[in-house]
Amino acid sequence: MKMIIAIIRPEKLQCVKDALKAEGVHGMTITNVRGRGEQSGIKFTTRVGEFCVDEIEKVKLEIVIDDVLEDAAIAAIKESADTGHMGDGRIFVLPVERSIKIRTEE
Amino acid sequence: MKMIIAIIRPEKLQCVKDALKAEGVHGMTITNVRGRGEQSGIKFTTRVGEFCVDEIEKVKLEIVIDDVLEDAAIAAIKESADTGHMGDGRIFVLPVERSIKIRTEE
Amino acid sequence: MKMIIAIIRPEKLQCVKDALKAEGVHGMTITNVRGRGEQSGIKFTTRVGEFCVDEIEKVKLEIVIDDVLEDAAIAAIKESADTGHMGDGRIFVLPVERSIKIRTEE
Amino acid sequence: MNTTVKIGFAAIALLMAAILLAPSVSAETAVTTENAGNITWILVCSALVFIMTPGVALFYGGMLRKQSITSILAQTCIIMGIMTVSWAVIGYTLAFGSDVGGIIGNLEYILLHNVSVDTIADGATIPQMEFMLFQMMFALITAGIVLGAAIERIRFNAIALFIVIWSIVVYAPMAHWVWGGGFFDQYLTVLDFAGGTVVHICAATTGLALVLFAGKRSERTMKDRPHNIPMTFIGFSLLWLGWLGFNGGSGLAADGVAINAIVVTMISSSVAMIVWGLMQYFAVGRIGILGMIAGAVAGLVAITPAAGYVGPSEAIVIGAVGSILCYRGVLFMRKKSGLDDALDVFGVHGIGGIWGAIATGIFAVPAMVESGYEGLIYGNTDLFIGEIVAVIITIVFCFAVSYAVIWLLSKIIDVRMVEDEEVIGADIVEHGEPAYTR
Amino acid sequence: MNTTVKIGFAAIALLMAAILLAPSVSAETAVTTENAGNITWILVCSALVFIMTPGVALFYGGMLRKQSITSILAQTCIIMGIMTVSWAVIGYTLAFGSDVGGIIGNLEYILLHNVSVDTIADGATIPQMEFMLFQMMFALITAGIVLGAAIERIRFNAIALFIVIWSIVVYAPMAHWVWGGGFFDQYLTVLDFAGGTVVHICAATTGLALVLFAGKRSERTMKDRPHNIPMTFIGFSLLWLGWLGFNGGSGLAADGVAINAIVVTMISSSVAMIVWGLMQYFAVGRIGILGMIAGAVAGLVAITPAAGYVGPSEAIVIGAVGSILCYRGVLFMRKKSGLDDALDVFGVHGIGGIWGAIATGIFAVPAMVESGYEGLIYGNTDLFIGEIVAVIITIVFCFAVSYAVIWLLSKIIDVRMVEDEEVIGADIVEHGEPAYTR
Amino acid sequence: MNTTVKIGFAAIALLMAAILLAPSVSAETAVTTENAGNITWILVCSALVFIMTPGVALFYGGMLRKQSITSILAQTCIIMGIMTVSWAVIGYTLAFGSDVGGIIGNLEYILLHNVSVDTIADGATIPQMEFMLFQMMFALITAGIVLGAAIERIRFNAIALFIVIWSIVVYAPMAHWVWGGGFFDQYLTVLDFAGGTVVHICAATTGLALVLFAGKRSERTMKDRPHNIPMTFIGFSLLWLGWLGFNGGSGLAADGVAINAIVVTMISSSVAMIVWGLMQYFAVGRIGILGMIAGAVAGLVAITPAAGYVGPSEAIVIGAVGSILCYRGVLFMRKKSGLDDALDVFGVHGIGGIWGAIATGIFAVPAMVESGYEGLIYGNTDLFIGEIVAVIITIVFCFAVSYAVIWLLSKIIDVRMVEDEEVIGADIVEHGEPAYTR
Ligand SMILES: Nc1ncnc2c1ncn2[C@@H]1O[C@H](COP(=O)(O)OP(=O)(O)O)[C@@H](O)[C@H]1O
Ligand SMILES: Nc1ncnc2c1ncn2[C@@H]1O[C@H](COP(=O)(O)OP(=O)(O)O)[C@@H](O)[C@H]1O
Ligand SMILES: Nc1ncnc2c1ncn2[C@@H]1O[C@H](COP(=O)(O)OP(=O)(O)O)[C@@H](O)[C@H]1O
Repeated sequence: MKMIIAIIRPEKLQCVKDALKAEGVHGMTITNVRGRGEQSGIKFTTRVGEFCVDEIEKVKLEIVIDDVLEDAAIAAIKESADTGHMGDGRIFVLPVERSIKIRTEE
Repeated sequence: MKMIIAIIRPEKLQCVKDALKAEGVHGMTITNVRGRGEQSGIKFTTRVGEFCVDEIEKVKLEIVIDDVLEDAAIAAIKESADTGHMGDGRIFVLPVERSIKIRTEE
Repeated sequence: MKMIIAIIRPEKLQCVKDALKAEGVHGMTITNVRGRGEQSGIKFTTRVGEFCVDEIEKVKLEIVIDDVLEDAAIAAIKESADTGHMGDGRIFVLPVERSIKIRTEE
Repeated sequence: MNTTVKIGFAAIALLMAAILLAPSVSAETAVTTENAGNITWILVCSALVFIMTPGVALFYGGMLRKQSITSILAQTCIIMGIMTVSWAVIGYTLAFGSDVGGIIGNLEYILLHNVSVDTIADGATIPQMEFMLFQMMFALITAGIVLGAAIERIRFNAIALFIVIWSIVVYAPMAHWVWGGGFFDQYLTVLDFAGGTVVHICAATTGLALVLFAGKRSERTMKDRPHNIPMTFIGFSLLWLGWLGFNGGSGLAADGVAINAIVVTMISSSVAMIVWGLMQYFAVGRIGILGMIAGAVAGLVAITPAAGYVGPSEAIVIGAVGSILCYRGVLFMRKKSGLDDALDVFGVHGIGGIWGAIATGIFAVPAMVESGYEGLIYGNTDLFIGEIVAVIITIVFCFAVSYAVIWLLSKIIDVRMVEDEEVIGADIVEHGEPAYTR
Repeated sequence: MNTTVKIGFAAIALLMAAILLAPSVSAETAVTTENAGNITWILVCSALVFIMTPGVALFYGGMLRKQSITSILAQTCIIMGIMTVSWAVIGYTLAFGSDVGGIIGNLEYILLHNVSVDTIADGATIPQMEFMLFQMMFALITAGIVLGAAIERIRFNAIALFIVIWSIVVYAPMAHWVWGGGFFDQYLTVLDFAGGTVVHICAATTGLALVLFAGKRSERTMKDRPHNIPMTFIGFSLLWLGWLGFNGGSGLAADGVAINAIVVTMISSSVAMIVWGLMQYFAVGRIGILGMIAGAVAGLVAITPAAGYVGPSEAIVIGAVGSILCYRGVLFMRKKSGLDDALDVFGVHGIGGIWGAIATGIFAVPAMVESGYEGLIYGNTDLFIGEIVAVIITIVFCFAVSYAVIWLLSKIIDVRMVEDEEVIGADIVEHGEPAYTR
Repeated sequence: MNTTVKIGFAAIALLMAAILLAPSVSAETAVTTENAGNITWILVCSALVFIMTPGVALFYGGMLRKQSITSILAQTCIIMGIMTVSWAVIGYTLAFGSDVGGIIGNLEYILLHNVSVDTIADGATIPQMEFMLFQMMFALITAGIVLGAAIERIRFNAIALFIVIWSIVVYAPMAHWVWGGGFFDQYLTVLDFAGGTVVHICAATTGLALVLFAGKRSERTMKDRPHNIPMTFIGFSLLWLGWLGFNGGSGLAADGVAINAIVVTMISSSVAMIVWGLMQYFAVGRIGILGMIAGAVAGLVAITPAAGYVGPSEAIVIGAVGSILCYRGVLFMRKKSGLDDALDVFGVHGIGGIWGAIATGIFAVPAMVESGYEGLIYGNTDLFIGEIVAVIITIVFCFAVSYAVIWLLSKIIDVRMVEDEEVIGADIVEHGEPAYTR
């Protein structure tokens, strides 16, 4: 089992959810986060100087899936979250040792 | 060391905290999240059709503990978070390589 | 690759961000969380008895970095987040299998 | 049907129409600049009472979980619309048209026909249309208070339809009996300055009927704590502000009565707030804002029927006792009653309203009332007994008819939310409008 | 320049000054207690209209994403400051100074010189300075309404400068034409009780001009949903409250006209709210709070120009039709127009204002207007045509001049936010003040 | 004690009672419809000033971190209750009872005995009870302003007890001196139209005393940024609205003075807002909403003592200079003073109030004041000096006595929160009511 952690743009959440559903990936946990990327934020100018906004709103998805679904899920996220602009986000894959359903005995 | 990630119902948070305390598990980090489960949400009907709410409010617990406590902690969570209804949540276990206390040298 | 998860005091966020930047660590994901530590909260007294606040506001940083940067990043966080009081927080290190940039092919 | 019968029916119909629509004739004089002071004051009070309805919605809303706030606001919106239209079309004439048998007003003012705008009847201080407006605002706030009781359970459509019917079969008769020349007026020695019975007891027992009918919320919903204290504070501030006009305007003139009413209103609510805080301090060791607010509202409710008939010293007593009773009332409702009166509507408006009515019967100051209407402490039992009778009739009538209406409605439409809907919350399920983004 | 020319210029200048600054002489009497009623009423109405501007800001703000709420509030703040100062310094005299050629007022009241405070002109009900104050509040709210259209795109500095100029070249002339003795007054048979043209149509078309000039927001910004429904509700409540003074004060006296205006205002908005709710129910299966609020505002806008000239029954029709038209208008603006009128300013205030003006032309009741000003249904076409002409002139003038102003401004300063700024949001980018901590 | 001594004591006591309780006799006439205009206006102004106290709580609350918002609201609640009761029971008579030695009023009006409700004293415009009510609202808002200074440090119970005592030993004497016939009135040439000294300087120096006594907040608390900008905006809007009644009612009649006061209030605040924005723009490159709001409040404070004595042009100067001084004052307090005046109470109300008093001494217009009270620019130094003396006495008195009171209190109860409590926040620690759920 793997945990796929995807950091995406908030406005792309719906697309990504739909794309994952199409791949048969239903379960996921969604968190609102702020992110600083490699560019360390976006720069703006005022009358007296420059300033930088370095915490940008993002959405984090955590998806635990079987190893076999890993590539399909990643592809679906990449596809649906991509805008071609900076700040589109990242996907990380972590190993998961156990996954338990609280309601049942799985 | 393991990280136990538990996604539970918000109204069960207090029970789960108490249950874990009873097992000697004190440290934990709590996050408000939204979750989509295997059923991909709950369906409702209006006069003109059906609609689906697919992001349900959940609470996520992250607990880093020694390997020996893993099973006890999981049992405590299962016990205290179970209502027998859909949406009770999940527990995932991830490996942790290091755990450091900021204040001390541990 | 590793994921460094750091739970710190909200008021230390800026220091930690700066310290990490100084080490060349730019990317990170920030979440507002509540934490219960080893002391299981802080105790207060009222006219009719004691009560305990066991969910304290914290900030969680998730930083995925190359193995070589691990120690430097941890040192930077420890340094900048330390106040010497209880509740300074924790750092956990988890293994990461893959890291993918959504925008590019990395 | 043969012709004779037809003619008979027609004759009866004509006669009824004549009775029901006959405008009451009374001497009137045209509005002049001289009346502008009183006219202004009651317009101001109308505006102040108007703002109480959104106020009570915010007051309630802040104490709900964040999944139900759109719901209470939406219900408040629609009942404002409904009560306004219902009052203008039919409610006002039923309440204030010429009395028919002590029970109801006739239809002379239907759709506000014959309601004079720029003349003032002899003995009156303002044009009738302005009185209608001021009373309209009372209809709004009464319906608004009801909503807090059975919130998070009853569907939006059901509440809307309920209020349509309730405005005609419960509220209008109540207003007629107490203020419109109905049988309270005719047969009882009773005083209700600004609406203890018509507004507070009526709203509270209506709420109770809904709560009883709809049952408790799911455990999973009830556990949550107030989601937005500042919102409750804003609502409370608007309520308090509006109450200055609610009580201050009920004498229908800008005079000493209005001044006194506002002063005692300020005092009663302040004393009640402090007393509630002290009770809380001794019981749980700290003073909470929701407690202080509940106390202040209890004080406002309690002084309402008495505001024109007592002075500052009585106001202190009425506020303090009102606070103590409501405190116990709320505890009882929550812990013992087995009912789920979500936002303490009966505990505060019911108990407070009953106490206020009785307190009027106890304390009414001879110099401030007509002879025969003095309070118990001045040796007159008539008013005291009258108040108790009025309270009992109000409770029985409002409860019974409200229960009947919601029961009947439930035969036609779906009244109750199911548990899944409750848990997700009406904001999303009924309105599709979660109140906040994250 | 030789001396003769200089003298010639001086002479012309003097003559102009004489014309422009000559105070209009009129008989006045000192204020006495007798006037206190009317004076109070219009002060109250000024306060009520005042609160509409923060109200509209909250109403708008709640419907924006949480990255733009400081921005709308900051824009509202500055325009309140600007309109107040501009009106006191120059706007009032341009609008209400003695007419110069039907187009504009002269400068006799510049910086409020010669505006009498404690005397009342013959035939007037209040001192001129109070009239100035009441009108000032109208200037504020008109500018406030504009802001909702092109929000999340136009820079703070640009909006501020735009409003400075607009207050002089658009708002003041409009006020002069309609209320200040300008050419509408002189040449058209037109009635505008409380500002359908000057306030609503003017604000809406100004907004439209800004929207057209600034273009759409980034897709990434537009998608977000309202971030705070209760805030919109609070704003709406303040708007509705204020509107009682807006319409109720426009007769400038506390009399039957004021009472009637408030009653029809309540009725029209309530009917419009219910109608919108029903339309929504049949179209999408549920009733939303934003829908009901939009409906109520539509009803308020629609009744505004007619409030002094129609009774309760007409108000029902005006509100219902206004609601239907605005519902369609909003849908059209959102789906078909290709424009990004962020908060439905044109859909509600534009369509509603136009309907209100026309409705005045249709329904004006003979007994409530001067002869010759009756509505179409009483067989008089003059007013009906006059209203339509007035609407057209207002739209063309406000749109054209507003567009010209923002276009000119864009030559001097940076008007439009770029996409990156839009996405992060003006709260952080322009003001450095995110509205909330988490 | 032997009998002679006892008799002696009794005699003295009787004499004192006679002096203290003797009602001042003055000719009065019954209230009639003619007075309704003025009565209405001051009731309205009372309501407007009433809403300022919740307003200031929201204004403050939005600028705090989200852990302290229940706390400021709870403190505001309780002080509203306390000031109302204290004022009715003892404060009013101490302030407005017959003067005893220039220092304090006697007890003739204790518990509002002898305060007439439906008669008007010769020369007065409203019944005394209404004056009491209007003044009550001033007592509330003054206490409300104090709270912002030492918030997040002083315990709820301590603040409540402090205000109980302060209302008697600081506020009531101040009100007596300035408005109640005390020694300011008797010996100084001083004007304070709506409460520059009594309200703003008094509140600000009281706040300063608390700040000095309680010390700074923990670094960990101070760092946080405003948690809810819209809440501050709502509070500010209510403040501005209320201020129209605060200044507009201070002439106690609906006349030219009231109109002028409101007009200059609008102008001063607007100018001050714009000026603050410009200063900010040139200093930090962008205009923030909290800056504009602070500016507007500075303008409101500055015009307060002068509102009845100057016209629009002076208001522009007073507002602009007030804005500049407060801007510098706030910067000084934050960066240089070493004090932790959490919400700029001294920076805005203190500096603004001082400037307003002095400005009154500079600009008072001869036609608007009694002879001998003209401003410095008209060649009269008396008023200018009188204002400065009044300011100094106010600062010294309020600071010293407030400091003494909190110091004494700290000997009896626990005044200061400890660091752990501060960091978790008073909402949870003191009230057990976090303001929001997540
Ligand atoms: N090393 C990292 N560790 C954790 N999160 C990261 C890391 N790098 C980026 N992120 C997350 O991904 C988001 C997008 O990163 P960014 O570098 O802007 O993406 P891109 O490279 O596609 O422009 C960031 O806002 C942050 O939340
Ligand atoms: N595969 C998954 N990955 C991550 N989170 C999940 C996954 N499946 C479920 N969850 C989380 O667990 C919650 C409960 O899931 P659900 O399937 O409804 O539980 P149950 O199976 O007990 O009914 C979801 O709301 C989501 O937050
Ligand atoms: N075992 C744990 N698992 C997950 N999070 C933890 C654990 N222990 C502590 N934390 C997090 O770290 C924060 C600080 O913990 P605490 O024990 O108070 O730190 P310290 O030991 O430095 O005083 C907690 O609030 C919690 O969020």
